[in-house]
Amino acid sequence: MLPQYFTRRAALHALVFSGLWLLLTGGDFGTWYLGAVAVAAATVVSIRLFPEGPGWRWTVGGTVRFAPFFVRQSISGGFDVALRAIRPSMPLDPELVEYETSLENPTALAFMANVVSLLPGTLGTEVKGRRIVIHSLVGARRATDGARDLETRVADLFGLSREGSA
Amino acid sequence: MISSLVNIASILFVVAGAFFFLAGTVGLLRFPDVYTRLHSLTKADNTGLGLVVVGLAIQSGSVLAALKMILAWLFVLVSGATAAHLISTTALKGGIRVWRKE
Amino acid sequence: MNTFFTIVAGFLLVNIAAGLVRVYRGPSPADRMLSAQLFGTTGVAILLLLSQSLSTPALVDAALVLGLLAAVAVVAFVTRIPQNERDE
Amino acid sequence: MSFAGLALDGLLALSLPILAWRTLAARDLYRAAILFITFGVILALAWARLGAPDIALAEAAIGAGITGALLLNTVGGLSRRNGGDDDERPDEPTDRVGRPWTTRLAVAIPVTILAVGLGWAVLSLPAPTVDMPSLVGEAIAEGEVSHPITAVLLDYRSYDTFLEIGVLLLAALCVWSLGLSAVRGEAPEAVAKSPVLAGFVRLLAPAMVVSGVYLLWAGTSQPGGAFQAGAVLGALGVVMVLTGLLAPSLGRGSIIRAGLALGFSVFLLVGVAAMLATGGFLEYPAGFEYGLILAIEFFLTFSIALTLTALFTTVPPREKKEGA
Repeated sequence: MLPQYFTRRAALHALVFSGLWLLLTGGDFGTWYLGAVAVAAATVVSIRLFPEGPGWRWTVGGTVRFAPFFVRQSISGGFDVALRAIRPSMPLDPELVEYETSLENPTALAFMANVVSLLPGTLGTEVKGRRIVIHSLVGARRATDGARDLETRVADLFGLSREGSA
Repeated sequence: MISSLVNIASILFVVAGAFFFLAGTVGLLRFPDVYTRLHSLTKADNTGLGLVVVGLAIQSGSVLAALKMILAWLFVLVSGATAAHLISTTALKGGIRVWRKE
Repeated sequence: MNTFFTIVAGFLLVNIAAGLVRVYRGPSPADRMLSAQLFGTTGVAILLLLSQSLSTPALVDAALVLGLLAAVAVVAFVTRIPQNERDE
Repeated sequence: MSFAGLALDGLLALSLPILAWRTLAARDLYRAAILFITFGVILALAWARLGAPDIALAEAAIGAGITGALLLNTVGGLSRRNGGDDDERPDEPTDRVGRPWTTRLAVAIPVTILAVGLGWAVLSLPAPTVDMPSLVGEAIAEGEVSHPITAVLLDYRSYDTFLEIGVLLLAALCVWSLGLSAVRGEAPEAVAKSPVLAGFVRLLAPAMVVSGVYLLWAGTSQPGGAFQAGAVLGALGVVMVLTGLLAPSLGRGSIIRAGLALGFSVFLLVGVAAMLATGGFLEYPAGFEYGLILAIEFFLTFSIALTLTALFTTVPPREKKEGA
């Protein structure tokens, strides 16, 4: 079972890296001989560095649902911090909030910690186990609510069922 | 007609992007501690770069060239968020206190 | 149009110059590191603008490389520069 | 040239010497390293404005990326050696640099002579006696590749890259001979164990590999080439050493040594073989130029990346695999 899974994963990675190669070369198919070397090397590197299975699937539906949310939130995040910087009163009332996620997968956790930094008013700092320390400019309540919302969407994106997501 | 419309849209996007860069710099200079400054690093500048990329992408006239610029933005997005996380974790461990309102 | 892109590139360069005040003032090493990271992001934007205004597509590659390597210095910073453990 | 362009160039021309001066005069080495990274970014912009995108590309990869990591690494190593006493630790992570006037003078005299010499050279630049464009035209007619940049780069760049890889190799040998201790990442546990750092490397590593090979290919028809590609892949090696994914000794000693010498050796062998065939060093037989040069650049990229990583870790590889 395992070898089959391994090759499927490798094939998937190779497909993504081939896309990257074509994008970089401007869609030049005449470069296949070097492209093959690049894709093979990148696939070996990505599988060798992290031999353990991912434990998640990238879901198409989740991506379609996540992308508009991400764009909307990062623009409003930019606006929020820009206004805080430019307004003469400079409204800042920072506090540190610890948020415990139910995401166990390290990739999903890392993704979430990074995206938290792009949401309005929150910055993902230390990750302790499954707890993310959030530096919040919008108070503890809104930071926690935002993180909970994001957590659901990340679980959806990675095809994970959250344990105890009641 | 269409090209001048594209030009106007392009100018609007790039100017909006430049505004976010300005706000990011103002935040870098005005904000009171390293954590608040990281907020302006991750959000204002990435939004700014995204808008500049959109403004240039609609000018480029080639889908692949536009995608390549979006790829550059994605690289910056990932490295910016990662850098903010790493720097703030190190700062916390190094004992830099969080600034609070008096 | 190209003049407009050049003007914006110049404006972003002024932003970098102003940000240097933060490098000068600090106060912590982390402040200086994050300023350098910010200049990298701004540099990517300027290179993209210049690639359009000078019609040099290869500068997009330069922007790509700058974005790709921007965090390498940060990784070196967090793993190699000892942080002072201050008393709480 | 438009007024906006002139203003931008003026700003660049103004900020570069000021930044260079502040970098040299910085109060401590850490600040100097940060200013140097900024200097690299601005220098890349200046090359872009001067119409030299290939140098802008190299500067983005080397100046802002890998040299910054190299300098921060050195600063970290120095402050570890000096700041052993916890009470004596300064507020900044690095030692202050004392600069006695003798040192200043010893640096100032040759620098002034160099500056005057360069200024004189620029002012007394004669009209070009070698007609470069027609030479290039001839080379294109002779060579297989038609694009002018391709022809120039591939035919004339060979010597340049040949010397560069030689210099890098020598630098690595010099660093090894200093007997420094091995560089490894010493991040606080919260950083080293962070899933964000691991996820970043997971995402970054394959992207760097593909981009590196892309730059190598790009070098055949547009800015790019072995050196830029090697710098990107070398940066990947540096990140992997710092995050503990790669041991500082890099692997089995004999294999690493062979890998370091590979680029130089292949270059030399092909050059000599070409000399036997055509009578001139690095004069490739007609019809084989593109393939031969691409093959050479491929091995050069590998060796440059490996040499940069080896320079960074500072220890010679051991004969036996570490921990085996």
